[in-house]
Amino acid sequence: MAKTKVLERKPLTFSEKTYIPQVASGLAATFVNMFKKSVTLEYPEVRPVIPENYRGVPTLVKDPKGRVKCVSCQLCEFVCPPKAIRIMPSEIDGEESDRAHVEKEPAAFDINMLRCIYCGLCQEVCPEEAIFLQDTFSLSGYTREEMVFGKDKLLKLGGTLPDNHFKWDKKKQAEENSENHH
Amino acid sequence: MSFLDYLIPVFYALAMVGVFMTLCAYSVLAERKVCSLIQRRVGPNRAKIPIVGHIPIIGKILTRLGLFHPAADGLKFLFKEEITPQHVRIGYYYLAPLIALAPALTTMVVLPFGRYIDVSGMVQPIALANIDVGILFILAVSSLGVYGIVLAGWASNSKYPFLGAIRSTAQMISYELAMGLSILPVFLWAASPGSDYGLSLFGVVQSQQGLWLIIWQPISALIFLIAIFAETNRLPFDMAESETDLVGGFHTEYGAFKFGLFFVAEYAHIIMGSALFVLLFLGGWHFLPGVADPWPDGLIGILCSISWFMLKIFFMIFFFIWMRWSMPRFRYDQVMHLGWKILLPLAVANFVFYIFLIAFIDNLNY
Amino acid sequence: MGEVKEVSVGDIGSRAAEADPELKAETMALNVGPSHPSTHGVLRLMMQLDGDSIKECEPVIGYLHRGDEKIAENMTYNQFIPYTDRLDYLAPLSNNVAYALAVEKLANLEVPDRCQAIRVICCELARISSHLLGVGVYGMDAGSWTVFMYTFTEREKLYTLFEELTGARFTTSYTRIGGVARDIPDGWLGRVDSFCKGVVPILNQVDKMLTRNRIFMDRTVDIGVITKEKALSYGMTGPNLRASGVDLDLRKDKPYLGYENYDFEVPIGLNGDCYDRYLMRAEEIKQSVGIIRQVIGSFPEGLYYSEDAKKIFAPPKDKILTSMEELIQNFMLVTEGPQMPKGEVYFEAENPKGALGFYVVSKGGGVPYRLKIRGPSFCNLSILSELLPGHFLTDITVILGSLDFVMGECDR
Amino acid sequence: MNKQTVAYDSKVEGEVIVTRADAVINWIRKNSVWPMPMGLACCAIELMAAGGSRFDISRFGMEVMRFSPRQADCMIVAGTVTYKMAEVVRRIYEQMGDPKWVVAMGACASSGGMYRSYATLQGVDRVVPVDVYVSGCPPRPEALLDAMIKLQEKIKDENSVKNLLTKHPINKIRKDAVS
Amino acid sequence: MSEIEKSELLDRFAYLSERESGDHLAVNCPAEQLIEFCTILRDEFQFDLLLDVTAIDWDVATPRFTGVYHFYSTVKQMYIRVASDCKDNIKPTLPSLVSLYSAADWHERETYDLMGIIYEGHPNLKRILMWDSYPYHPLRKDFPLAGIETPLPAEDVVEQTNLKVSAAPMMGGPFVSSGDGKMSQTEPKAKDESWNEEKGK
Repeated sequence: MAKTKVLERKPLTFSEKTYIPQVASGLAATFVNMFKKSVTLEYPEVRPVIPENYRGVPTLVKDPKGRVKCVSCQLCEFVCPPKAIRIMPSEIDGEESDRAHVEKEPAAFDINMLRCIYCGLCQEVCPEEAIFLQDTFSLSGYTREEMVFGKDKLLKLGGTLPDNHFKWDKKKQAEENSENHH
Repeated sequence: MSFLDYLIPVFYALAMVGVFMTLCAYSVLAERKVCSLIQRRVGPNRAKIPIVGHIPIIGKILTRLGLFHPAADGLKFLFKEEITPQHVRIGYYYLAPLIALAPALTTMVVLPFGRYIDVSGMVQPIALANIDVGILFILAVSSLGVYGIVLAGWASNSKYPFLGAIRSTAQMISYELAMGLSILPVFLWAASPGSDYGLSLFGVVQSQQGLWLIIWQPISALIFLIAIFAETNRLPFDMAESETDLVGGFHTEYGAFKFGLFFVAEYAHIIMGSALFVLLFLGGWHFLPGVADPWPDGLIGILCSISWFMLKIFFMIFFFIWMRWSMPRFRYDQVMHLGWKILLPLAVANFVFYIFLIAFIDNLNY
Repeated sequence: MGEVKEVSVGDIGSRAAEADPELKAETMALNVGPSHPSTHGVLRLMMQLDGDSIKECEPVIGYLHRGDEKIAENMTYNQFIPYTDRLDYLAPLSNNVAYALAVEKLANLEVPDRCQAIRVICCELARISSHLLGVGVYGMDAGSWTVFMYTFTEREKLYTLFEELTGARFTTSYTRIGGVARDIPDGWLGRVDSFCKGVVPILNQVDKMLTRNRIFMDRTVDIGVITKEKALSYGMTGPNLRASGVDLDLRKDKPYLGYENYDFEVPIGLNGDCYDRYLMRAEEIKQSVGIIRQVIGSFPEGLYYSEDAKKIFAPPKDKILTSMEELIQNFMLVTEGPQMPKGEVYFEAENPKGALGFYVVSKGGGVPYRLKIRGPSFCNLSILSELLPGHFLTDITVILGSLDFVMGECDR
Repeated sequence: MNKQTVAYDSKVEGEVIVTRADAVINWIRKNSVWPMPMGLACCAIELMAAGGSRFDISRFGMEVMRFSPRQADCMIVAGTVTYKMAEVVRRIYEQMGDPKWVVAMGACASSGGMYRSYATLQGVDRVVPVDVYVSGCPPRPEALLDAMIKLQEKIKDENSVKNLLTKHPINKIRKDAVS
Repeated sequence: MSEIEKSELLDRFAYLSERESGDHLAVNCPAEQLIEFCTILRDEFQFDLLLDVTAIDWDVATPRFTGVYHFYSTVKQMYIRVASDCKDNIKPTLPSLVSLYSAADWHERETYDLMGIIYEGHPNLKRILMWDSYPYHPLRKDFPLAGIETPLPAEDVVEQTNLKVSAAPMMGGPFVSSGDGKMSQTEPKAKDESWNEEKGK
């Protein structure tokens, strides 16, 4: 059996029945608070402290060499619960030596910010660390259209993040090391 | 000359209405500011008038204090669409806010704001009309205010306002009794047999030179205070409005300027109530209990007495606000219970007690 | 209503009819909601009033029916996690946990101790957060805005904690099937601890303003009394049931997440009135604080996800980035969902509002065939049509406030 | 000839006065936006948070939440609008007096958000004209504050004087294909 | 404990059959005996809490609809799941438990609303979540998640806004998940170009 604790209540004493003691203590409780420092964050001037790994606006990032990291595998598009992401894959044209093994990049990459719920699943599933939820938390607009962010805007918002893995470079290196690989 | 005789009181009255309305607007601001203080917030502080607001330091302080917000709020009502719902009874619908506001402004006529010493050395009140039956006038007129609320509720032809109106009617009627009875001992005390003062408010104030009546008649003061809270529909007695169950109570169907009038009327009643309480129990413009008035003669003395009186009113307004943000709300039938079964007998008992006491004291003196 | 009714004092219409048969007793239909300050969301009450007292009441719900269950049938198990946030949106974390536990039960998966400990903290913080709002909003319903402001300020601190842990203030989406989204940040436990220290004084402040205040007590004592039998019959759970005197607490009765290891008491009310339900929430906050302290005191080391669940929990990110095998695993997990066996389970967790149940029917694969969500608020609200009649109109605010429901999980 | 027009041009002068009056009225309106909280779902809690002590929407003079639509200026639609609720939202909107504005707070209200389902209206802008859309699910209170500032900016540029006499120009509700 | 209960139940009631279950004690009970069985469950076996009433639509299978009940005993602290198949696939019916448990009221209304199962003997069987004139039962498998175009009841609002229930846009990405089978095999179902406002114009 569960260990229980019965909520007891005492009947009101006579003085409490006159309302006065509790009115006084209520007044006292509020009065004390009048002299405490306000807890308000004066927002537009004072910015809130956003913790690390905050799930803000999803953005596309470039690697330190300025390459778009997204390879349009469309995993994020698939996992996105509100289906806010839309990607048009396209083949990479030309022989870019630094992009070995990368066959695709997004021709268009739109995120409908009014659909987006900032759940972070896209970032979680991305195998290229190309999509990141930044600490921007406030987006608003006058029309729906302006709230659909295209690839350029997303890249601009995202900027460059330090790449810890250098996946492509490693792969390229591995390929150079052994021709059998692949 | 005679023309001027007419003009001065008119000018005086207009000035008072102006001051009074501004006071109402700023007590709304005070409400918002005190509430934010209590809740550890900042309160309105963003409205900035172009020129005044940009004066280096003063402008900033004024803005931070939110002094321009009441202006915006008040004027906004003017530029808002006057919606008239189709189902209302139009004549009464428009009449109601006026009726709600008018009594509060009218009672102001007999309020003494301070005192001056006239040429013959007599102390005279500063009031538009110093009538002998001031308190009767106030009781009579201010109870008309309830008609505004009733009319509003009825004319809206909608259920929430209707319920709100019914509640506030019953509540006001019940508390008026206790209120009337509670101040009888005050006048018994203030108007000694054969005095000229009668029911004049000025007389009550003058009688408190030595001792404030709140000390001498605490029960009366308490009953009167509670009754004022009820009469002004303030929390914990805001049955008429009770925002969480009746949405807006009697003024649910009112928007724009008409609502603005109700809004002002509520605060006008508070100011009136505060003024009355100060006059009756807190010694009016008298300095402190047991201390002779330190006001100098002449104009400065007049101003001092007025300011001191206003200061007390401000404190009372603050108290009203402070109560509102500290208390939960009564239930309607409990309000009735409190009014009829507790306050009324208590007021009667209190009255009887003071009758004997005062008779006893009077006998001692003779 | 042809039947003869006993005439009570509040029965103004019938009294009038009795006095003068010509005088017809009329009731007034009043519609409260769906957008009304006292209904906490989009509940609508259609009432017949006799004077100020309620004769009949018919709650109308469904204004927030968003089709969660249908959506669940079209989503992988992990994709549905954000939707569970929005069931009881006052305690998203514990919804996440309840859902994850239900699916893990289907998969017969045990999560490591550390993960369990994290989840317990989540659940209890969510309970505190929900009850803080419950108490605060209750104060607001009774007319005291300030209480609400004080408790909400306290909630803001909780939000900051949630934000550090999950990356979002509010819609946390924190658990995953087989673990949690990320490990706790450095120093977070310490901050939770200091929050726990600060929350009780706030309750004391609320105490001063409400608990023994006669105005408040008059409004709540013996109002909205739910008897034990009635509460059971209507399938009520959680604090509302316990306030009626039934000691049903799934954390004790059907321990999950290792609740059996923690020492806490289940508060029980005696009267089942609004006041009891208020006291209940205040007391539960204190108990939750105690639980959190115990978890922090014995916080286990280890992994925050179950490593062996290869087809359920995503591999670590750096492995996805570098190793082909994990990359494929990740792809499979995302596109096909965590692979579940065939079967059906029903799991209930003791959520702040009551027992949140998930009935998962799986035909195998990564998508539930049918997911039924048992929202505790749904059951708690169904009593309204029986509870409200006989009370005054003003009482609906306190009664609704004391039931502390959330339309999100009521309508789903 | 030219000099005369420079000296007095009723049209120009009139415009100046009108714009000044516009500025005054807009200032008034901008600083007294009383919201009608249309709290429907999760966003309502963040709306409360915005009204709470930490974010304190009262700094903008917006804490006067009027539950009666007749007294409100700006409807903040916070939460998922279902089809069942849509008509209620519209009715409440109609009860508001001009000028009135609508802020669609959060993904659900703006576009249907994550609820692409049979019961959910895909964006409240199909029922009421929306002035400002706020992204987020739910948006942080800061985002709501930003949106309210944006709304204030929008109010600042309105032709208020012209609209005083005629009806307030109501933005069209959206009728195109769903998105 | 639950083992004993299970054998006791199965032995005592011939009409019961054991139901496959991942967790609690679960039995199948024919619709005819449901009330009888539940009465005994409540009175003798002390299952005093009706937690949940729901139904499953098995789509093409027969019987198509299965009503599922979850009971809990606050005395014994155990669950039981009772499932009951509906005979008719077109007009599925089940007996109502409202007379036993008041909780069944709303639950059955909800199941009726979303699944279309008619509970015989329910005092007030009408829609609870959707509006009264809504023609479909959304949780059935043949009902699309996006919904089907339907008029709305409020005439005045419809007149002003031209609002009607229209199918929600589902084709956000290239994949659309579906109920059964692996999702990767069902993609890509369709590609809708109009989902994006910019592209839609």
